Amino acid sequence: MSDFEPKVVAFVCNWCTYAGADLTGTSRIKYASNVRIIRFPCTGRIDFMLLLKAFANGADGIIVSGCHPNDCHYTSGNFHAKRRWIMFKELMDFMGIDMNRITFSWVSAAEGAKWADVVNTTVTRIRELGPYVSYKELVNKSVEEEVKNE
Amino acid sequence: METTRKSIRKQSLEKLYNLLSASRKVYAPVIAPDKQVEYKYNPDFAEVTFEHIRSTLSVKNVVFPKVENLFFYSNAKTESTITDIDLNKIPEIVLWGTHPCDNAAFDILRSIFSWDINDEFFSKRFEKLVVIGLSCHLSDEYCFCTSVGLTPNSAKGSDILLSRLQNGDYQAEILTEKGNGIVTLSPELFEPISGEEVTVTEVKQKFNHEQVTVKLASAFENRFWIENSLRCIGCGACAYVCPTCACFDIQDETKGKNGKRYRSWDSCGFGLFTLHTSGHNPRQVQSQRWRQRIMHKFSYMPERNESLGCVGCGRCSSGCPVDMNIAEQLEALQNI
Amino acid sequence: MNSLITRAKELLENKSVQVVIGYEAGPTSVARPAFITDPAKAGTLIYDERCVQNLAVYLTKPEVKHLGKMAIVATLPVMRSIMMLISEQQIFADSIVVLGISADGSLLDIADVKVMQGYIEKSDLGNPEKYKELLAELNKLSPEERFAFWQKELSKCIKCYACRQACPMCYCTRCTVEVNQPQWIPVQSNTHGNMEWHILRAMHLAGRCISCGECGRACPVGIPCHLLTMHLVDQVHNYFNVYAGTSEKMSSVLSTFEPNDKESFII
Amino acid sequence: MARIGVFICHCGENISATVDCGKVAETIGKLKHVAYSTEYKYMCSDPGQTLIKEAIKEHKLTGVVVAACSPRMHEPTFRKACAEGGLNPFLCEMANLREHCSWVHEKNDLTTEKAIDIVRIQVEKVKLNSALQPIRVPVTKTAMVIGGGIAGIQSALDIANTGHKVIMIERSPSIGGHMSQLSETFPTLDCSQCILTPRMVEVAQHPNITLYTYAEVESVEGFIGNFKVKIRKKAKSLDEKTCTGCGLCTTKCPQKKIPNEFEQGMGMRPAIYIPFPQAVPNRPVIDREHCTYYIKGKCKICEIVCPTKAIRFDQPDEILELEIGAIVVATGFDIKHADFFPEYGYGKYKDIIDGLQFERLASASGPTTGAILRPSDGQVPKNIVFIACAGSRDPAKGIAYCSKICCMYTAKHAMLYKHKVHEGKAYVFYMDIRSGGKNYDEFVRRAIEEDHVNYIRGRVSTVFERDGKLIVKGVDTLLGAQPVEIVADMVVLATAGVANSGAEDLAQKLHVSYDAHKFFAEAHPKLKPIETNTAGIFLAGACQNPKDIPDSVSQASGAAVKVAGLFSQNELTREPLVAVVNRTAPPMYSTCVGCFMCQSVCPYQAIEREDFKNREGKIVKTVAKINEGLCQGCGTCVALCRSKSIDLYGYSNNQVYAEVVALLNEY
Repeated sequence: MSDFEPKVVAFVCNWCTYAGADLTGTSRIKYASNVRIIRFPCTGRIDFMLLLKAFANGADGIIVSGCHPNDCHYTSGNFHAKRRWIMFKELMDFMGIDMNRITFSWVSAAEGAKWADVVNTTVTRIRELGPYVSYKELVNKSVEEEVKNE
Repeated sequence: METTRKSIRKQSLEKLYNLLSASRKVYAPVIAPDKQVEYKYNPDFAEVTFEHIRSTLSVKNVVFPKVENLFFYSNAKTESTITDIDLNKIPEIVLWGTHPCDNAAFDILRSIFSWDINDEFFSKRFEKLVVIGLSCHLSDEYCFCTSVGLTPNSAKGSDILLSRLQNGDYQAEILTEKGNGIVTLSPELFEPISGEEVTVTEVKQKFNHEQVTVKLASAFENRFWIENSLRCIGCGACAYVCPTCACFDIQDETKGKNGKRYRSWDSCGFGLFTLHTSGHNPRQVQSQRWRQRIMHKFSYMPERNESLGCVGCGRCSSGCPVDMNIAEQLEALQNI
Repeated sequence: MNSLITRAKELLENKSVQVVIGYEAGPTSVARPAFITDPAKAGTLIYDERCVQNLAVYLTKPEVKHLGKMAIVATLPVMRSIMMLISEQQIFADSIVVLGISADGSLLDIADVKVMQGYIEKSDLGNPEKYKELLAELNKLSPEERFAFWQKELSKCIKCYACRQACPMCYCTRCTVEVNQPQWIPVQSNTHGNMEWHILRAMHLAGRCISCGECGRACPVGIPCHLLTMHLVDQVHNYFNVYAGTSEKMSSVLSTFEPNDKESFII
Repeated sequence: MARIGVFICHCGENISATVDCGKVAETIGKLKHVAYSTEYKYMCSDPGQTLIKEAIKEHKLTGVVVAACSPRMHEPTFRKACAEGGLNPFLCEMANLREHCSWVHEKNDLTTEKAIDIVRIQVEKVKLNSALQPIRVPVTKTAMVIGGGIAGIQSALDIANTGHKVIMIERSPSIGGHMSQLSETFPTLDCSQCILTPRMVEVAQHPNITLYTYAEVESVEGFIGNFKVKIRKKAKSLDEKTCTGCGLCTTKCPQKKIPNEFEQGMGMRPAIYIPFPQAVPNRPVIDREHCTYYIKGKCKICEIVCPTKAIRFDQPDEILELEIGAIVVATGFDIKHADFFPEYGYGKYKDIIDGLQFERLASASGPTTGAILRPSDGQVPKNIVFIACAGSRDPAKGIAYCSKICCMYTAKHAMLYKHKVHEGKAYVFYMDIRSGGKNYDEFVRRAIEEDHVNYIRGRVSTVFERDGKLIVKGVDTLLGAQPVEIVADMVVLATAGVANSGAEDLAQKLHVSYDAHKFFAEAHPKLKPIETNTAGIFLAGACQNPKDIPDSVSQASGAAVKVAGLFSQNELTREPLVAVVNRTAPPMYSTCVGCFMCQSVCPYQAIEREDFKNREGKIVKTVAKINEGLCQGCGTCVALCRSKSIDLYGYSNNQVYAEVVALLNEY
């Protein structure tokens, strides 16, 4: 598995984590290049379905990150997001979907170093876990079902 | 071809099954751990049930899969390439132990899929299908084949029809060349008929479908539809379990530069089914959708396809979460 | 159920309501929802253990609403559904007469929403006993076993959406699955897409499910999809100490928050 | 068909040193719908921007992606450049190749691959961007200040002095607030009324200020720049224009035994009264609850004695409807009273009083004309105990917060006592002394060192009466929790500052949030301490949390600047990145089903109801509608909406979905 490069998608809010990742850049802190950031105005905007879509389209890991509680640019978007993730995580666990592949974090605009750390820890963990084979198999199995009669 | 009657012992049936299963895709009913009767490809003969009244889902998927890819495409910078499905790859399928109602449904589906243009996907699958039917020695309160012109041992749609004999062996009616082809695989398994009586269940006739069709011609505006569909919750279960419902939806699914066009089952019970882009919906409420379902099967199809759109299997009623009983309603319609 | 029939008849006769939503016997062994508009037909109403459908699903159905003011035979799950529907502004408390049915099958005197609230609060609001065991069994499995379990179950799904249609809380006139810009849920039925649908459904019912189990019962292919929403019922109670459908003013768990909501997985 | 232009910036060498920009431009150029793809050393330079503008025209671009630094840096620059090039600025997106890629990764193929992905997802996004126009909202340049205490007064005067109209409403008969009750103020010990009264008069006389006293907010609708406010002017039972304020009626009123609110119940007033001599407006009101005429139906002595015949017994409440552009909430605070401290015997023993009552005792205009006398017998107390943190910082009492002003006023009270009763002994029980503020700590030191106030660090457990004396039992924690017992003549409780009565009700009318203690909540605890989460509504003074006078006045001026800033334009221009609830043809009108759960998640009350009626005028459907003036574009409602009926411009469902799918699939 040495040539395995995990695909990690990061869903981040504009005001804290995106800015924090900017700070990582201006501070020239190096981190794993496996992550791709998708910008949202607020963690409250992040639809849980997008996380599923990321796995469905081949992501091996996911990062969701926004403002610390009480620091939301919109006052409460992250609080709503927090409840959403609590429910989502419990449901995913119940269905046997691997929550070790999703990192939820709060990274503020001042935490450039934390962002690098969150990415590196996640990428390292996903490297250890390997590609998300069982989910990919689930998606492929669905394709097989379609062609079963061909 | 002229029908021939043979007798086949229980043990010979197993031999025949194993012979077929070794060389072909055989689709046969089994009883799942949750007691649902489902069809599986090539299960062990020991698993195959001869004692079921009806499977949860019909077997129409062998000719009309719940999802069928129509073609694949790939988008380059300026042009797209389309890859067709190779219909010759469609395998021969032997349907095993399906009841006369389900077998009669294939002809109805054929009349739909070849009504104006010939649907090549359906036709190819139908061409590759061999049906070894099984007459019903069991039935329940939902069965009404006798009301739609069939019987528990109708041979319609079967290539070979098995019927249980009183001694536990089976009578085999060889009805078509396809059926004959099966017999020739191992003719010694088929013995001359012994004179034993076949065991066939009795299904009470609940309505006269011809009279229903006549009544429906003038029943479009009747209060009946509203009054009798209030409890319908508008799920698609009846259409999806139905052996003759043939509506489908066509979708494109693109991921990156690649994609495919497929069709999948649809149901006239859904509100979205007739929703126009403008926002207008000609079948705005559930009573109109329920009326459509019955009208289509018992009025429009007799007129257009010269056949009923129903085989009396009773799945739509037994599977309905709110007990919409189609036979009961047709009986009532006959008397309005 | 003479008291129920008498009450229904009375309500229809004095024109307090135009329709009584209840249960009646059909030609087979199962009971079915009934809509009584004629006092003379009130006698067909029944209530026994066969009466399982959550009738609250009809309170938002246009054709039923069209009949006029409604009375509804309401067991605990139905009453809780009514509370949810009021709190989500789908029905008005004063447009419905509740013919409450107690756990032992007798007719309750539910004069208004306050009384109903009182009755609900006194009742056991957790998941029904018969499902608790199944939930516990699933929770005991390893994640891989659970993944396999749900894959097997959800491969059966035919996307008939009976689970959705049977649920009184799935009253949207347009469901997410009917959105194609973007196509959130694939139209076709395949195991993966089916799983996405059931996750979506469970998430949309998080904090709103009142544990009636109708989704699972309605499923024609026998998927125990009610366990998904019921698992979240347990979780909502664990984390936020609430049960849905206990007050007409309640807002759901996912549309509210407390600053000190506890979790342990966000770093 | 979309025609996207992609401009890869080298940022000198900041990007090109680690990312193979040429390869990125080439790869992106091969994508479907990309009409033009190029690279350049500095995209933000003039020639760089010109390159974009010209390419827009030359290649008829329908969207632009500038792959350079963070959008948080240069998005406005490039959007402006696109606008100048003839493309709607909202059809421009940035791909962050510098902060998120070149600066954080080593030079290698993976880094270039990542750069390609970053650009790719923006290409997919921009294809789905909509051409948007800025939202313009007209502004009504009249402010409303709710509350006539020092914060409201300061705010009103500051706004009025910028030339804008101000409506001030005050629920009591006079403005002045708690400050008018104070004797002297810390840390300078200047007379409170002496500095306040001129401001009160200025409010009354200011040509830009309309003052409504004895009035309350009835309802507030609308949004920033466009509030529609109804206020209830309670009947004063008198014609203010005819009344000269001579006060004859107040002296003749037979009902004289009503506890005087201004004196904190330490004096009495008649039923027709002017709250205090310096009241503004200086006109009486009839307290209908206690007036003999309103109770028994006869009396009318005031009407008989009034020289100008100004009394109007049948005057109704009046509802005024006002168009308001901005609101300053300055409704102040209250203090905990009586029954909250059974252990201290307040309410049971007359000589235990609260801080505000002490202010009245110490005030030259108070019931004792400034002499410190025991309420029970009018004697000068020889020993006086002040208990700080009475209720505050006491989670067991439900008040975990520090009331902030008590340390200072307790020091002041002790000092005032010592100044008036030189031989007396003053004790202060305290938890910590919190005297942060200019000249504050010096003030407390003065009380201890110069005026010899005896500070004891510890809490009082109980106060009870023995032989006509108050026994105060506590501990001295600086002496190892040694029990202390002081025989006092009088005890003053520095009771906790709490939200004013009716604060919750008002917050709900204004749609602003409030905290667990019913204090109004600021929009951001650090960066938006004056704003509320409802645009156009600002906070001043102790309605947010207990504050002293300088803090209240500073915040009041800050609020005034916010209002003046808003009023400096005729129209508000806002970025159109707001949510929108879809509309469809009848009979559906919208796919929204009207559950209004979005209303509950919206931090800005931006979600309104829209009714659709049929031809008979009957409401057939009610759905959500976004008020573009209020929406800030967080999108929390979008993710919550089950029927996907809400979307967000700039981050639409289609866009974010396309980004995810494009990112992870073959291109």
